[in-house]
Amino acid sequence: MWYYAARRVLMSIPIALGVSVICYALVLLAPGDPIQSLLPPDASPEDIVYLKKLYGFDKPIPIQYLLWLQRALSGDLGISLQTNRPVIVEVFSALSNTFVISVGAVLLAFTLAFILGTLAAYHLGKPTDRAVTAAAVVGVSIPNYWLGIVLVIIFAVKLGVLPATGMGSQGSAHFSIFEWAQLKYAVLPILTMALVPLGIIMRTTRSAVAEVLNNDFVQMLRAKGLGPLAILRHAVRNALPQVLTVMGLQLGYLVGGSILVETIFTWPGTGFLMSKAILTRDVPLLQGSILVLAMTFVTINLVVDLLQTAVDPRIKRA
Amino acid sequence: MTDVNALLADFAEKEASPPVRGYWSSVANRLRYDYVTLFFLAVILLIVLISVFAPLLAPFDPTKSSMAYRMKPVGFRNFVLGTDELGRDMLSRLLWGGRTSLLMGLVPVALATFIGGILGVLAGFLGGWVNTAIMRTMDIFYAFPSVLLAVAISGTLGGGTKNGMVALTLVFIPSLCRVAESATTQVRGLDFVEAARASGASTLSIVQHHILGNVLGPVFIFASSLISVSILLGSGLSFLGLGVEPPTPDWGLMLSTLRSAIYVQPLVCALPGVAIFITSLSFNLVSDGLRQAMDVKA
Amino acid sequence: MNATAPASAAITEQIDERDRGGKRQPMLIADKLKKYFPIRSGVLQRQVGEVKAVDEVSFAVLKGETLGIVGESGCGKSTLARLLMHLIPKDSGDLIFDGDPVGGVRGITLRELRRNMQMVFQDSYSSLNPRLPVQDSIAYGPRVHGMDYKDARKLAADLLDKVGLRAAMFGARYPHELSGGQKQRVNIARALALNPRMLILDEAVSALDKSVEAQVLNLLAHLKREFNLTYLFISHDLNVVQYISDRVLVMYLGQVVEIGPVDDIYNAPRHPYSRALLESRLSMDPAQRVIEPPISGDPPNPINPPSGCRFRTRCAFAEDICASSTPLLGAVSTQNHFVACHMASAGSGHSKAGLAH
Amino acid sequence: MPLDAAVMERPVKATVKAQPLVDVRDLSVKFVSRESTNSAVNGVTFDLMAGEVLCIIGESGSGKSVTMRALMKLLPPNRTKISGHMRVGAHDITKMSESDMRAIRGSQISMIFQEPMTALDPVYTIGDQIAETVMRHEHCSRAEATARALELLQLVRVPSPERRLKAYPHELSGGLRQRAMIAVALSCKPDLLLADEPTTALDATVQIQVLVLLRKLQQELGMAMIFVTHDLGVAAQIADKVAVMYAGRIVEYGRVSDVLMHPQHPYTLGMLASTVHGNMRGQEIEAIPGSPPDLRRPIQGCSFTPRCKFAVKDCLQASPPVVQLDNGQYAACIRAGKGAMPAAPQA
Repeated sequence: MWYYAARRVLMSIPIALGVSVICYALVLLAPGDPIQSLLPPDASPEDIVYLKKLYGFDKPIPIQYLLWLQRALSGDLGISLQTNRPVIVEVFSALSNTFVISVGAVLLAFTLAFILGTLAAYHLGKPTDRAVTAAAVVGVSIPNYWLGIVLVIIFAVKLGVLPATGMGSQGSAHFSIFEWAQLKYAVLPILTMALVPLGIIMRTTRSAVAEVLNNDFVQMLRAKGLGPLAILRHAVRNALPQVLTVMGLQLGYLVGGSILVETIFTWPGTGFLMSKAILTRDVPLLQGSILVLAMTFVTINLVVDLLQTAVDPRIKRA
Repeated sequence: MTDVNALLADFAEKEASPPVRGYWSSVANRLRYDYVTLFFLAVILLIVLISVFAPLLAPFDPTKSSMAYRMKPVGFRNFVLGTDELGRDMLSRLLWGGRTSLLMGLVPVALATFIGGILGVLAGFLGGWVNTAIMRTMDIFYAFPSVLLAVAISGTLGGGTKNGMVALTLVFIPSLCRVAESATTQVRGLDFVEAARASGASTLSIVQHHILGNVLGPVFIFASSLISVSILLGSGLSFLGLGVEPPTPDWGLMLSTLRSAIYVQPLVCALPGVAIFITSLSFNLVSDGLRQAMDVKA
Repeated sequence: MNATAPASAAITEQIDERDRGGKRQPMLIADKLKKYFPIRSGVLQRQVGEVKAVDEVSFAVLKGETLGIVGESGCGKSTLARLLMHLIPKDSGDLIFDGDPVGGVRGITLRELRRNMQMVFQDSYSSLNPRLPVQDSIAYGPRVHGMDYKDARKLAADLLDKVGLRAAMFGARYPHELSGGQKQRVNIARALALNPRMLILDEAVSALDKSVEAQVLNLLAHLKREFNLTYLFISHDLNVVQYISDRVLVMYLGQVVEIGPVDDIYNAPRHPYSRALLESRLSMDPAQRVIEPPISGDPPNPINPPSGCRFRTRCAFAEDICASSTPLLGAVSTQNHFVACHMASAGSGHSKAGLAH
Repeated sequence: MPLDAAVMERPVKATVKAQPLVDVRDLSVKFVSRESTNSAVNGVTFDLMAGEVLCIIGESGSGKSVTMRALMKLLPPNRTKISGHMRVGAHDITKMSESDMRAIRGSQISMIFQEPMTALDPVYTIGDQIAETVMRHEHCSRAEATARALELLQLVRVPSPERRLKAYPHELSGGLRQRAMIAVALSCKPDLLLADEPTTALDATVQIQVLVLLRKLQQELGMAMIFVTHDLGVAAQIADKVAVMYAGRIVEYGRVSDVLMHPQHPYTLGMLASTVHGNMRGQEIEAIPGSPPDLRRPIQGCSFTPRCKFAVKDCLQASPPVVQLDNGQYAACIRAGKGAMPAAPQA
């Protein structure tokens, strides 16, 4: 098992490198001179020459990439054009805010989806199953940026019980989920975000558990005299690796794909940061956030994979 | 005794013979009794027709604004569904807006199916280093959450429908490639492919006669499930200002520009979302129905 | 089908214009065929071992005979079949078809070999393309070799009739509309479509019900006569192998342990494994029940098999010599009967060597 | 608690001496779907004394496995219609509720399956899977249950059982997996063991080991066994009584020696003739022509008629009568017992 884990960690290195190449290539893809996109429009010619040298733009592209990679590895992702602060500082402070709502959404969606999906699989074809399946289809079909708006209309505009946008007066530095006064700002974003993974994980759990329940060994379990709960325990344990994979992917999607929800609720996370960066064409900031988010995603997948080998004895431990 | 026997045997043979039916016609037959799928297929057809004939159906010019009739409620005078923040007729804009949404839903998926499918079948059938090269490259793209990759590409390329489609196509290629690859690898190991090789057939002929027919099904099912994702992502890009350029009517963009008006006319603001939801739901349910109809060991 | 002629004659009297090497030239000679599958493990996926699936296997199949290959799961018999068909590459060894080396400068091409030698797979859901009507599956081979569509269809219809399926009724059907026995008939028709001289039958009747198995076995005997075929019949069923074979080859963990005429082996097996295998057969008479199993344990894993004689771990007669040296196939008293056991080779150092059993 | 003590302590069942342990009367099972009704079992009647082994012989689709699953009520209730009477010991299976059934499954009636690889849960260890049954029915602690599991592995002759307790199914060879499954089934000393082709997937040298072991255990523990197989040789090896099934009916029943050596039904005769054995080389096998009937269509008369070489017009009129012979053997054929059948082939 340790061999496998070590191998899996090694295998993610080329992927991480590939991700960095794509992130770097994004700047080259951007229309116009890369230097122009790195500089405020009012930069002086001296600044341009200085920057060209500093960033190695006079060198061939592969060398430029290596230089960029070297800087990125040492934590230098450039300077934001808008705030003039280091990109890395901006991204990481936003990332902690993103984690607040995505982890909240994860906990909500995963528990609910796992229970409902298992229930549906056990009652395959019965009303419970139909209701869960219908809910899941609605969940994956609803545009969550629209759902956010609808929730705001209901809870903020009509009922006035929850704040519509923002993160409250405390801001991100002192945000605490233990105080309702602050937590209430996160409620609607979390609900909105939880919907899509809820639908997807419900579907996955349902089909995975139903598939396990179709296996021959379930007949054997019944022949042993086990009741429904004990059989479900076996089914869930068997379906777990598959469900875990999808959960990992969804967690990654939440962290990396929060841009729409954060934009609606002006929640100061990475998504909101990116949306601002796009509007202001702040390329270093955009590139930096994408890089950090993609790397987070790679790391989450790695962790989930390792977890999976721990729960599935069928995976070779050699 | 023998004549009784022969008679009976002949009778049994005739009775036992099922109607001869190919795979696709049996799929169609199963679909015929799936009323949910049929209903939503009709909905999709309706949406397509509306989009095609929007110029004829729309009561007003969707881009003509009027300061006097800004943010009117549903049912205000001739504006059946009210007006938007620039006083344009909502109904007309909704009818026109389906065009880009459908385009954003179908074109990237079709392109990605074509490109990803070819890459996947190649990787799966040839195996070895070709497989490694293709699939590891796909893994890298797979290492981005889809929304992030779409935003990253269209964010750097700049907005516009064309760039949006390029971005979505790139987002979908890796997953389609994976599906095609695993289906091909699975089929390649089956005995009938071995038998075809044993008869001395060329690679191209085997792929054409034995692989494609068995791989197209799963790829097609998966691709159909991506249409709804593509519609949602496409509208999402427009919502972020990365898709369609104003004043072209588009559901995502409308949702975004109406956002400031939720305190004034909440119902009107929610309308474009309803349109996106119905479209995406219909595609999802039809895809599910297709999957069920095609998911038979036959 | 009528039961006039005996199912098998050692060497056929018919004249076959496809014959190149002469009547006495074996149809197929396998010489030291070897296939190891590497086992990789560890961080860098280094090779840590290998499955010795087929290890230096040599034998000959005579023209017009049926050679039966028996052995338990994991003994390498299916790998051997795929090696012979060149469906997987061999590590080493040679193949000679009717006097011509396969793939050599002077020999016959792979394409020619495949036209002359075809394979019937075990009936399973995967043996026929589910998206093709069975007549197209049969016609596919001839089409590949350049026959036009109409002729190939006609040939397919003829072959369906030959294997006992009325072409008009079954030709247009898809595999899922056929029973196991019918599918296996189609598989046989497909193998015959290229007019081969030799068929490799890999567990071709194993998945069938007994009454259907009997029908297919009769069909095979009938076709062998009609098309002047040579069979290599692979099975784990000792009764079926005895019924159909002229000579029998016993495999254990990738190696040949005994080969000889069917009656010699079934009446007087010389290898302890052959004996155990035969004693494991079940009698149809309830009065002759087996009280003590002839052998204990499962066949070991073919990964890194035991040293020396691979059977020694389950053999009641194992001695030190069996661990230290590998017994070679050697002739025993009767003609054409070879066995790889130290007990059968005088002077091997085994205490029972040279003794008659 | 040592295993033998557990056997001894078991309360003696209140069964009258002559009463059979299993009594099945006129059992029918129909699978109902939207498109069709499949009559898998059509009026099966048999009984079995305690400590006896009954082999049900039949080809695929003959209804032999369905009969066994009906006896344990393992068929999906919403898609199956079961009629007739089934009694095991003091339990009237037909009338029992699902929760009462659960209490006797695995304790009084156990079952082993064809494929141990798929019949054992791949993510639990062998030890856990045995202990689970013991804990379910005897309400003992995990430690006690694990101790029992170890004894059971010894009972089924698994070498180095301590190590095997902690092994997962995929880490065992085919023969050991089947032994592990037998251990699970025997864990609560059942009165009746149902075996669904448990040796079909095994190699010849392993099959005979498992058959000998099962016969030994059955005799040592005094349990009754219903053993489903398609292989006449397996029946000859293990059975006391034999029931031959065709198209959902028992067409012949009797002592194993009587049925296999002196068959009364043309189907049994055909099965014997088409099973290759001994030196039959060079002879045409007397195969039964055609294929089994489609059970989705109603069958009038004897269902074997289309394939029967003795068929006459009367065979199509009505279901053939069950003809009982003096030796307890019976067959559902109008010719049975009339002595017109050719002699059985020599084994």
